[in-house]
Amino acid sequence: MQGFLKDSIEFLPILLQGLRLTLIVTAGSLVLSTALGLLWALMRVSGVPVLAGIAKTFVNTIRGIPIIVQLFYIYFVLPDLGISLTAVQAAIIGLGIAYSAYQSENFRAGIEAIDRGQVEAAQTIGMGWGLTMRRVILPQAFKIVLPPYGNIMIMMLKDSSQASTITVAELALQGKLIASSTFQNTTVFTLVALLYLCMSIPLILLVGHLERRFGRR
Amino acid sequence: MQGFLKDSIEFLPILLQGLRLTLIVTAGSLVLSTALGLLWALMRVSGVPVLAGIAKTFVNTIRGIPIIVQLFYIYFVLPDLGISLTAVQAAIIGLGIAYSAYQSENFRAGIEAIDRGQVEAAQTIGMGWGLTMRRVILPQAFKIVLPPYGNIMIMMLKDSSQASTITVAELALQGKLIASSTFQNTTVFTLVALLYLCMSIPLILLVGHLERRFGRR
Amino acid sequence: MPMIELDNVHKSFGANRVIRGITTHVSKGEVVCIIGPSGSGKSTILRCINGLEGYDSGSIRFEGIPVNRTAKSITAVRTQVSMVFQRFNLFPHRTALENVIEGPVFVKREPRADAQAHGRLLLERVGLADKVGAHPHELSGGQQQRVAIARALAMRPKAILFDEPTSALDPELVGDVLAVMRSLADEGMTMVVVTHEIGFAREVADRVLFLDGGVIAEEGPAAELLTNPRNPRTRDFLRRVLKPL
Amino acid sequence: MPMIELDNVHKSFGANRVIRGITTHVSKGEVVCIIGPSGSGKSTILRCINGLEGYDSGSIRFEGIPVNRTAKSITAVRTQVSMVFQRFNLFPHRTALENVIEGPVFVKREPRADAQAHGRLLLERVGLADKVGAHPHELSGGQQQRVAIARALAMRPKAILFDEPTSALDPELVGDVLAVMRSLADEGMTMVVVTHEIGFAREVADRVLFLDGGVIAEEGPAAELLTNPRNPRTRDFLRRVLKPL
Amino acid sequence: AAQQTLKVGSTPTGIPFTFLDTQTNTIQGVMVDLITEIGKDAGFGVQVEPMQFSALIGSLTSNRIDIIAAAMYITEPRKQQIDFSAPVYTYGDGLFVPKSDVKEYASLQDLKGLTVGVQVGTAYVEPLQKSGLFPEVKIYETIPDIMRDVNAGRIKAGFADLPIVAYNLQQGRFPEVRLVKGYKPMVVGSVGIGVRKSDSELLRKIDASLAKLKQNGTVAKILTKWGLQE
Ligand SMILES: Nc1ncnc2c1ncn2[C@@H]1O[C@H](COP(=O)(O)OP(=O)(O)OP(=O)(O)O)[C@@H](O)[C@H]1O
Ligand SMILES: Nc1ncnc2c1ncn2[C@@H]1O[C@H](COP(=O)(O)OP(=O)(O)OP(=O)(O)O)[C@@H](O)[C@H]1O
Ligand SMILES: [Mg+2]
Ligand SMILES: [Mg+2]
Repeated sequence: MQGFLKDSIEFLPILLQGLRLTLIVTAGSLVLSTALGLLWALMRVSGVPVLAGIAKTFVNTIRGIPIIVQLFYIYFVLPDLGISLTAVQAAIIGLGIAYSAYQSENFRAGIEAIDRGQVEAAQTIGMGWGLTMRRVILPQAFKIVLPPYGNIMIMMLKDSSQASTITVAELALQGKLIASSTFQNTTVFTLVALLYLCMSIPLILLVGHLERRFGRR
Repeated sequence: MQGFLKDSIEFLPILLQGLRLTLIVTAGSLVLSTALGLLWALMRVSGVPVLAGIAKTFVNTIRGIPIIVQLFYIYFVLPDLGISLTAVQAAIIGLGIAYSAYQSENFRAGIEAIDRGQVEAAQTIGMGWGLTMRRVILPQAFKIVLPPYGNIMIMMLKDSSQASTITVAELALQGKLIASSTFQNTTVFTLVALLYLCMSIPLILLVGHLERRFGRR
Repeated sequence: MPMIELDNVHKSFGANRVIRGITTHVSKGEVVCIIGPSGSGKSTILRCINGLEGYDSGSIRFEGIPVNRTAKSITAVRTQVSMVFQRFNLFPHRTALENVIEGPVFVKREPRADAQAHGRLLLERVGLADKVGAHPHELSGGQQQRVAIARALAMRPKAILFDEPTSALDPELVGDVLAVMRSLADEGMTMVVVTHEIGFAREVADRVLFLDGGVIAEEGPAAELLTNPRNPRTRDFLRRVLKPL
Repeated sequence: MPMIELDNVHKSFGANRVIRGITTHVSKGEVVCIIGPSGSGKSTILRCINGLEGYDSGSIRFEGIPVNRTAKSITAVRTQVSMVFQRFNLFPHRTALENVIEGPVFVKREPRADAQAHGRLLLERVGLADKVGAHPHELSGGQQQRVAIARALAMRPKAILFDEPTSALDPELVGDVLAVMRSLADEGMTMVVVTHEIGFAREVADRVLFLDGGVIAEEGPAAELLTNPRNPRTRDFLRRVLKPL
Repeated sequence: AAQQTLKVGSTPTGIPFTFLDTQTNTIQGVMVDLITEIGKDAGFGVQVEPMQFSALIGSLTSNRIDIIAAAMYITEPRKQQIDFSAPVYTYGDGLFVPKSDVKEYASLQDLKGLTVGVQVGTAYVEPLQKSGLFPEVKIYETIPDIMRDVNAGRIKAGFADLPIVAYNLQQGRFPEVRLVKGYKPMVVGSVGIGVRKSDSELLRKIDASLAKLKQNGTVAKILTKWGLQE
């Protein structure tokens, strides 16, 4: 225990460096996946078969490939095509695209959960598709979508650790670096687990709050 | 392209070996996570505050810790306490426990989606809690729970790749081995991605089918 | 001894005092209709009687047994006092017959064959002999409600509580359900019926309670209360319901 | 020229032929009630008129413009023909006033202040001057339906379609909504009303259509059709609805 | 003119080659000292970036780093992707077993039938798998993981870079594990400094400096500092 504390004090500053990048990658890919996910979801419910088909194919392909493989492509294979991104950029884009599939399914479920009568009421006052979405459907879907959105955030936070495979020195990679240098695997992994838990807990509480607030009716 | 094909023919048999373990780990942890998830969910809706509290704390803790860290604990730290598991056992238990949190949330949502009137109808014909669950709630929740269950299966399939970190020689590890000895990273990762996609596609189709079948009313 | 006794029952939801002292009793074979405006506590008092809700003070007894939803005895009460809901609440994953035999087979542990024979008889009696194998979504609202009544009867109850059994029905389907209820009344079933069908209350009920704000504002023989209400609130309510325009 | 013209309209859902040739017309200022059993196509025909559903053959015209739900002209039709639904369909995330001004501000692009002034007037007119800032879940069913009527009126429509506007209401709340509808009729609004309130139809409607199996089985002046139906099916239907027991 | 700074990719495979000094939070070790000295001599500054071993070559060929300075063997397949400097240091695999196992293994044959472990990405994986002597060759991410499992008895023996194992056991970590002294390595290789194939100018400079540093004893000094002999 003594040793654990001593080691922790030594390791924590290094891990905290990684934590900064973990947060950056998570936040960045959260924004990107939300925007893209919304786009796919709107394409899916647009009623235009071509758009719906494209979105569906994209989402399904993305869902079937492990994130680690997607990151690898974006970071190591895209430069062959002349697109060279920094590791953090690639991580944000890779995780963002990967998670846009989950976001899209979440948004679509939220949109489809809104009573048909709402669309009809909007139509009878002359609203078109865009106006109906913007003024009637999305504001209501928002509340339905929020609790699962919180869960996606927790998952992203943890999956940002996969960015370590493309050299982003985030929490997990820093942990591995320390572990292989000091051989103190147990201490390091315990610290890493605790740090992830500390970041998750506010999110979990937030989700719980959102569920109580919006989930039930 | 020629080279890609030649390499593929060389690499595929090795990768297919890994695929066997990927399927074993996925199937095993699917069974375990389903059983545990159902247990947590039933504890959550039992109406007994102590049980609900235990289940909630457990689920939230599990959700906050990356799978990779949980696997590390179960495989490398538990032996210190005298519990030594094989790598495949540890992978199944680790993934099973980690995913039981998601399963539990899914089951709980399904149970809570059933109209209160169903519980009341069951009560008025004298059914107790257990009988109501078994005969009335769970059979109906089943249909609601199926489509997200399919999604969890897809996620587990992909996350089984994390078992590579505790020496399970599944698809992703075989891929790493070939890549680090031949340096044909692009070829190897493309093959790995395709294999995961091939395993996912039947699942994705199944989910689509289930959604059409049960999702709407 | 009356079959159902309520003595000064009170019940609040949070700060909302929904039942504020209700005392009445229902004798064996009696048909009591409860009328009153929305939110007056009609459903709540019915739900208290078979323990779907707890109550805060006072007492409710069924054949002398106190109704206490947390006691073991509640199962005995519930198997003897059935309930029919406004929204039917049939089990959607089971056929009409399966809905009907669910209680006898799994709660009362009757042999399945006996329960089925009895169930068929009951479905026939509510006019649905040809719908034995239909699932609820294949039935009209009126048919669903008649299955629900058969399900209640299958428990061989001593009393049945009805909570607005025809309010969710298309107007032209109301008659079939009311006809079944009338025939039950004619055969001497003890019934407590929350309803807005004033015509039914007038013809079938022995006694009518007018609930308002959680208390019995007026109570009396059906013919008398519905034709010559003494309480001005009863009068106003009846006027609104009978002549909406 | 009649305001709304239907000429031999047909409509199927898959193999289910729901509307099988309906021809009728509604003149300016006329109040037409549609009655008929469940599933006879009453809602469907109403929904075809303002393009919520397409139809398979025949023609529907509003002031001479063909109603075609895929054409651009549908917006013009919809802003002139409002609809009131059985389940109100208010926007739950907006207050009563916001519900009312949503169309004028965002579709007709009226200045917000004007729309608000008009909206307040309309809410006052349906008896809800004090509920301007209330959200739908804070209102009773009857109040919600009156907001829905105000929302329809805010579009300054030339006609309003009502689909069973009182069927989802508690019986004692029906009167308020019917009173508002009657006042609209008195002021000369063109209205098509699907309803089971035979009393309302008798007093307010100029003409009644009895729909059965997707065709107009009988049609005539309200007093005549409702008192002395010639078609036996009309007679049977009216008997069931008026005397359920 | 401002001195040019080159990005050096390294991976903390372990003390003494390259590792993260948790006290100073910097990458240290033989390869770091060496590339720094070479830079001083050849006239460029170095900025060391840590990454996983498997990401090194990809990062070099995609221009994200300019030099690999890690415990990376010069091998044929690698030489098809990148160029290496002259060998810096030569070593092979070490064999370690539980302290309770006092047998003196000399070659793979002596281990026949045992379950063994090896680190992913190392050159030792293939010969072990190909030998056909072992019922299972378990693949680990890190050396300490292998040592843990030797300790726990899940595997009977582990293979890893000899200098790293030696250094760590010498430091008193994993007291229940011992290095088998008499074991003869199955693979012996040399580590070198890696550069892009298109960067022959840089390679020339590095080789020239490396030769000079070997000559004047700097290389030997660095090796001794980290407990290695030439
Ligand atoms: N579970 C509950 N939680 C909180 N308040 C409730 C609950 N159930 C009923 N209430 C409130 O209790 C009051 C009486 O409700 P109740 O359902 O008994 O009225 P009712 O007479 O049956 O009305 P209705 O004719 O609309 O069915 C209402 O104000 C209602 O909002
Ligand atoms: N969207 C739809 N898809 C398939 N069938 C439909 C759809 N809408 C209505 N129908 C069918 O069309 C028929 C007529 O329906 P409609 O709603 O017009 O009847 P209605 O006269 O309004 O009945 P109610 O009094 O029950 O409202 C019914 O058989 C119904 O099942
Ligand atoms: Mg009620
Ligand atoms: Mg209808």
